[in-house]
Amino acid sequence: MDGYYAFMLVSTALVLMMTIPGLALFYGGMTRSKSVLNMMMLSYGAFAITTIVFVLWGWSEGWAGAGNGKLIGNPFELFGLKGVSWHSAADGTGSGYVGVLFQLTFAAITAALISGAIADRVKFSSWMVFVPIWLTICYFPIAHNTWAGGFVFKHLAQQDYAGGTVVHINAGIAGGVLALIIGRRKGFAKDPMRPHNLTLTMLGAGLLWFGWYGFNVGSVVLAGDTAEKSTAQFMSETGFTFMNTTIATAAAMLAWLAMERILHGKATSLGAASGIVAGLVAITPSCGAVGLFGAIVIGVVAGALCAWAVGLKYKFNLDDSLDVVGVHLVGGLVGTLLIGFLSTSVAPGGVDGLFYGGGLKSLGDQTGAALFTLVWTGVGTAVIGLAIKYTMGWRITEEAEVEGIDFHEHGETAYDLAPLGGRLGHSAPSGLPASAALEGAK
Amino acid sequence: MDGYYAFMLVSTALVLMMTIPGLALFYGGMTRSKSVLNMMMLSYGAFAITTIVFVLWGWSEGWAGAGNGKLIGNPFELFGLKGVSWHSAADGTGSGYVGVLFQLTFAAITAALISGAIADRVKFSSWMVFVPIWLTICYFPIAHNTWAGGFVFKHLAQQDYAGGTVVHINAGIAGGVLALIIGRRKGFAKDPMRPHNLTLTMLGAGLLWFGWYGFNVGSVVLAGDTAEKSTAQFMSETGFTFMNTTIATAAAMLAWLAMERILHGKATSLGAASGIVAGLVAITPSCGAVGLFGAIVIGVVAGALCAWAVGLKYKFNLDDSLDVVGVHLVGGLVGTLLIGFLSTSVAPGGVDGLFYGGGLKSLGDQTGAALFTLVWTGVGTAVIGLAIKYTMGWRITEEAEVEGIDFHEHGETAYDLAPLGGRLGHSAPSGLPASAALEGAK
Amino acid sequence: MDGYYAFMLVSTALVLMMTIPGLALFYGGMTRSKSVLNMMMLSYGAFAITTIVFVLWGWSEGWAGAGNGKLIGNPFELFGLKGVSWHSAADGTGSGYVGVLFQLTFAAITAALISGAIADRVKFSSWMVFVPIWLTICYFPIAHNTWAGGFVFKHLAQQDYAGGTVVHINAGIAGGVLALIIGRRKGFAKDPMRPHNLTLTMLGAGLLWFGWYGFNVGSVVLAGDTAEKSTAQFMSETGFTFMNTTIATAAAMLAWLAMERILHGKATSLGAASGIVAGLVAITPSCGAVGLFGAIVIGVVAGALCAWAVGLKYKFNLDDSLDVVGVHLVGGLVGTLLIGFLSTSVAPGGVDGLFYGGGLKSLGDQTGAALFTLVWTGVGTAVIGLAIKYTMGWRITEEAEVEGIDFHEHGETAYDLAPLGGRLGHSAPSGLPASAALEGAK
Amino acid sequence: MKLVTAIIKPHQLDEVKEALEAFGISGMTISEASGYGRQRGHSEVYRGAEYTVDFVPKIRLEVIVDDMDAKSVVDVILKAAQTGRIGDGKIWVVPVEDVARVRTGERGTDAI
Amino acid sequence: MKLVTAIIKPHQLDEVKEALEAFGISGMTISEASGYGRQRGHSEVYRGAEYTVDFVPKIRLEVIVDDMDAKSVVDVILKAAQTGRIGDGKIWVVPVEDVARVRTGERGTDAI
Amino acid sequence: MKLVTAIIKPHQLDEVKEALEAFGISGMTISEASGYGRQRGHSEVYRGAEYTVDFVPKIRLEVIVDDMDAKSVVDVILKAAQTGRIGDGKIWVVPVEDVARVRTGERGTDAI
Ligand SMILES: Nc1ncnc2c1ncn2[C@@H]1O[C@H](COP(=O)(O)OP(=O)(O)O)[C@@H](O)[C@H]1O
Ligand SMILES: Nc1ncnc2c1ncn2[C@@H]1O[C@H](COP(=O)(O)OP(=O)(O)O)[C@@H](O)[C@H]1O
Ligand SMILES: Nc1ncnc2c1ncn2[C@@H]1O[C@H](COP(=O)(O)OP(=O)(O)O)[C@@H](O)[C@H]1O
Repeated sequence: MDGYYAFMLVSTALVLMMTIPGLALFYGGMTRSKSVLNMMMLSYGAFAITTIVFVLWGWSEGWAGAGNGKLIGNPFELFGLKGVSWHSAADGTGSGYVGVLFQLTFAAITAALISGAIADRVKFSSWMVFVPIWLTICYFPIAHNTWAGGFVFKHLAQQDYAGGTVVHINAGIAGGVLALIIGRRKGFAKDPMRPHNLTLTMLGAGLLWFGWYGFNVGSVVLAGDTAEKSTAQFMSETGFTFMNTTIATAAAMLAWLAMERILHGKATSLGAASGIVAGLVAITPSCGAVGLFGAIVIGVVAGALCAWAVGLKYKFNLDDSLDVVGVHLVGGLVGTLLIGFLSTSVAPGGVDGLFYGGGLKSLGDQTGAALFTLVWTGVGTAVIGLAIKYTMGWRITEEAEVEGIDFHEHGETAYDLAPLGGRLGHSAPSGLPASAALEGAK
Repeated sequence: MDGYYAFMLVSTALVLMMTIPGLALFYGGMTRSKSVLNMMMLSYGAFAITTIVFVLWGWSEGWAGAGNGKLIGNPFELFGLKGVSWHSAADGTGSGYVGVLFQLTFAAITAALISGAIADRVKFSSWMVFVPIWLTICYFPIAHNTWAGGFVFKHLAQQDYAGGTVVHINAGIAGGVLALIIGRRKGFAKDPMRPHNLTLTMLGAGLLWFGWYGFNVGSVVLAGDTAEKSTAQFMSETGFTFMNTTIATAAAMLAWLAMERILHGKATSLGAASGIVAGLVAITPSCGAVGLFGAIVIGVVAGALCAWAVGLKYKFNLDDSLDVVGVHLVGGLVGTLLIGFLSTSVAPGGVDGLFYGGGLKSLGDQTGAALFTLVWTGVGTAVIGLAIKYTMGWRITEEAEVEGIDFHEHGETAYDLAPLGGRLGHSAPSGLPASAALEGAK
Repeated sequence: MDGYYAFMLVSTALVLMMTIPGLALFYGGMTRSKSVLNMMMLSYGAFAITTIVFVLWGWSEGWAGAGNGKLIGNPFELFGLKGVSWHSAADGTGSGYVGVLFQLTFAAITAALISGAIADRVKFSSWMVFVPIWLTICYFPIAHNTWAGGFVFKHLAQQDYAGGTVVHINAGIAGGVLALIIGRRKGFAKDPMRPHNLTLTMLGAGLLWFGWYGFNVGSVVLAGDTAEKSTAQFMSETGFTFMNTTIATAAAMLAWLAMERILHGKATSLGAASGIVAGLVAITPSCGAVGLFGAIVIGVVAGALCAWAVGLKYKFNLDDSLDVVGVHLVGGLVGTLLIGFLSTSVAPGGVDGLFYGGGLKSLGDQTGAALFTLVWTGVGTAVIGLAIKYTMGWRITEEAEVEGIDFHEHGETAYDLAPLGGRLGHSAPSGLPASAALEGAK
Repeated sequence: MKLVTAIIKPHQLDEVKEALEAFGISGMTISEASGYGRQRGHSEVYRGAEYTVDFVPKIRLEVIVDDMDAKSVVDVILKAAQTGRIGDGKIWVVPVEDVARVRTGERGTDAI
Repeated sequence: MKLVTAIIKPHQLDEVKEALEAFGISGMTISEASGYGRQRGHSEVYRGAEYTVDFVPKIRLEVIVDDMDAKSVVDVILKAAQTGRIGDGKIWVVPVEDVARVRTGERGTDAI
Repeated sequence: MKLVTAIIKPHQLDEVKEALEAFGISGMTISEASGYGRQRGHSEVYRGAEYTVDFVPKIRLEVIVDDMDAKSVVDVILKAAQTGRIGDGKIWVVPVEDVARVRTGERGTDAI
């Protein structure tokens, strides 16, 4: 089983790469040029702080007392990983340092995902305070409930192969709630705030897709009681999840492009990048639950629905800046709920959904788990968000927002492509914000 | 053998990464800034549509009835992967979902490679129609003939370790024929059409090199009859192909740079990136056939010859925009044919070429296989290309071409780096095309 | 053990990816837009030339006669890899082609690292001459002394898990010495020379972090005498090094950001990227020597100290352009020396440092090894640097430097983002240098 | 005819444009510029090195107007561009001897 | 001496340059500009949000000419820049009181 | 009042700016421009295809000055911008009829 183990090492590195630099680029390219560095910093910062928190109490809070049927694990039981074997077990039960690290990268990207909803306007310090608290109150409990045999799983036995509820619905609802609490950017829905560098977004989406094989396929948990059985399970289950991940993503991309063509007349590259992510999100919980046909359906529904959903924020006047709700919440729900219909006992999950004669049980379990996540994290995030709002505050000044958060929060501007090396204010593409720092925009 | 299996999972993800985002960046950086998104979309779109086609009938058409000595497999035999075990076999025979997926990524990148020849001027819809038809008529048959014991292999037993004929000669000739049928861009050989962002091209070339280890090294097919023998073969053969791939690529890069210095006085970064790809292309068929010395020779010849060959298109007045012929066809031929001379029985291929006392047999086999591919795909592509030309048509309007295909086909422009966030037409680097949409360029 | 072997294949590819494109992007983004291609070419060129040298005599000079207690191996013993089995041994002793390739990628990145100290001003040809000589005189001997049971290791038995002395102190001192010999760029410490594209630097840092898991975790050398023991060692040791690498890097990034906030008021993205690299550098030698607590301390010290050290070059008036001394020398020393304090026998290294009751022995060994590297490579680099200076010369002309090394040395400019496709000199962001080629800057 | 050139803060562009439209001006040409004046630039710190930007981004706006409109146009721009803060910019008026509209070939006042 | 300033469509630049050369003009200065006029901008859609660009890219060309050449130069540009489609641009002529060539220090007509 | 416009080499900007400051000029506006003249452009080679840049990057500098300062300002710029090499640039002076400072609304000489 050292092959399985080697794959876990690679998978863990891949999931890290999804956040750093994958997600940072995907998000960064979508912001305006005056905000790209801050956007990337929210991902990088989230990863770093999550690492510390996870090792101290996160692993313990999420995974201590696995199977205890409780809402959380005891954060002190394995504090600082004491008692966790670094002689990683080869049986794939998730114990050992590599198991911890694999989970760590999931927590980090979930936190980073949220940042897309609140682009361009929050203090870096507030973000760095928010992340550890949010993980503690919202992430580790949901992970415990879903993956460590906690309360919800005990009662619902929902299927969430790689994080439909834990990662995507979780980040999606948190993003939506935070965007509501933190408020809209100056100029939202009035000024154009179009992506400043779509090649970065395309690159980011590509790296996300690549890394997602670590995310989904690496999420296999061996249950075989002999080495032979474990090996067999490793081979068959990963083939399955790899196939579903690939085909759903391709289908979602095509569906998003088709939907765009219908709605706006043209299929865009931002749509392709978004469709990729929507498909990956939706197949995350379901890649071990459905067959080929199910995967295609999930991809198509996710791509088309998300393509439509991202327009809603203008209706609700909610500045979910980079569509965390529209892509991760909606996509996560699609994947989580469609399991109830499309799950098949042929797949590794072994459960038949409504369409495969399994009745309503699976749909109920999935819906329950989704609701639990929505409520728990919705409330939790609201509490944290409001607490920060009324203490240290979330927003940079309006002037700083107009001038550019990169310069204001980080003292930098991303690009200096001009012949004179940015010595003219204007030749620094983001020079404006910088200068405005002194002049004060209107 | 779960180690071999883990490596196949990673290799498959790596080859996906070669197209998305590797090739897309490599090509995208070489286009003008008004075309980069479209260029990337041709790769992303090709990958998505190939996924669907491959799972439906591609695998079956290429691999059903392996060893049958026919020109194609029966596309309906394994339609929709029915009958393909997702309990992937550990014996490496290529069956099982992972074998399918690995091959899927090869088909996708081959289609995507073609797009470089027809940059900046074709309708996205025509491309999305072309790809599945081309795969069906040209790719799956060549793959069957070469890798699944089809007609050609039965008679010639050519060596093509990872796709010299199937991928590179195939894409190269298809690109050349399509460029001829579709015609030149307005301003070809008159207007400068220089790369708009060489950092993207360098990044793309780097990712291609990285991913190519999945491509070449992952192409090992285990034939050992016991687990021990399979393991031994896995270890020795991959060490060999990894070494050859590395050294030929380095040699080709240096040779291209030297050639440039001789021809034009300066060694360029575009030359380095191109040399890398030329070397990788040439070592693709041969990495299992030659030894260290052979790999260096192949690298040097490929680098130098391709560096010279990319200039020919101006002589022939053929707008092979990003040199698919000059790099993939020429490089693919170099690698395929030099096997006839440099192949050694010490290598995994086990065949001696002309220089190693094996006589002309190998050279004959290699030449025959190359010719077969050139003719088959040359004719096939011409038929498809002309059929599309006279039905839905290939070209965007001349105005749209001048204005920029990104805006015209996708309603987007790649960059908005200006202080005012692109509100001045001109500060959007690609603003011109956009505006021209209304004014109509001369 | 084919899992271990599969991991080595992937690790080797990952370390290649660290240089191409990782380091090239990290460095390239920090230069001015008129120098980015040259900066990337120094990395790409270094990799290509190292490949040839390594296969010819590098491996032999470094690893032939392992354990002989001498200063170097015999460069002719295994010349051209003759006698090296391509049937890579599965016991992980480093023999076999994959062992060679893994080491090859280390030599290449070490050479490439040096280039950051001499950005924007050296002839590409001089660099391509320097690299093979430097490897021969400075790299292979240090590698032999440290990793192949050479003279130093025999007497000091220092711990250097993945290259604190061999890679980072080595490249750091070489960079410092070269910068001194080659001299300052025109305008150093007077003209602003700020990073031209921080998204590239962030991307590069992200890819470096990702690839570093190949670098550090892949550096496991199996010593288990049975397959079971080897497997157990593989699993436990890699879990350890993976954990330490992750946590030290996160800690270093946070420490750098904190230090910046204290020193300059703002935490920058360049700081985050730099902190990541500083942490990775410091944990490189120590990832197998310390525990969780030690890793955090090493990360914090490296991040904070390097953040401060990068400012020193202005004091010493040394144009170490991209801070190779400040990050790699200082970070390498932090990691190497702190082992003397923080090493614990619980870790794979099995040695107790000062804080764990091991007395001064470890500190002495580490200090000795560091000093040896500093002196050996300091002197060696000075000799090579001066020899080149007084023969072929290092510097491009001052005019060319002002005008831009990309155009001068490579005949290219990196970006052409303008509507008119760079037909106006100024709309090519790097047009200035180009034009100046004819006008001669003052 | 006169050529009115105004150097304004980038963020005032929208207001100035709207004010001119309201006044009845139907065409104008703008470009990016950098200003140097009482308003100073700013500095950024990269790895301990301070980097100063002397010049401040501005928008340069040009309008060709009838002789009689020149004064009012200056007033309109003045009003719309003013924030009262340092760096608000400058306006100047230059005599124009001939004007042509390229599309039609019209000359003089008709061409404005 | 006169300063002829022309706002033209970017794609006409080559023709205008060649026409001026043919006329005997040996020097000129151009810059990027954005125009606002009868010709409207365009809009792009990103994830359902429409984004409008008001201004249209133009080239701003300046030539210093002898008094007597001014009229002909305007004609030359007019002809070369005309496509007949909306947005072709504008030309204006301004009096110049002094000219200097920096390299030589020449003044006046010699400096053109 | 006069408007002095100078087209200079980008690398002379610092010297010109300092010379103007030394002379007592406290404000100016610059922008990027491209020049065409005796100095020719350059060419780059990409995969065997030659690519020619006709235009050479320049800085365009504008200063509004008092009538009496115009001549001296031209001299100051001339001196600071001169390298003696081809492509040094051009300076011209145009009469200005009105000037306004946007922040204060001042008009005429006070507004300079
Ligand atoms: N003499 C001048 N000639 C040309 N432009 C000027 C002149 N003085 C000021 N400017 C322009 O006006 C802008 C604002 O001037 P500044 O002195 O900063 O502010 P204020 O006019 O509000 O005191 C400058 O950035 C510059 O672009
Ligand atoms: N009054 C004006 N002052 C300055 N520039 C103008 C003026 N009117 C038009 N322009 C310039 O001329 C360009 C073309 O004008 P437009 O009204 O769009 O087309 P046309 O002149 O063909 O009717 C504009 O984009 C603008 O740059
Ligand atoms: N007639 C002109 N009108 C406007 N600008 C001009 C004119 N002649 C020259 N220039 C500007 O002056 C610059 C320098 O001119 P050039 O002929 O290259 O060198 P020199 O003046 O040193 O002989 C040109 O690049 C251009 O920007």
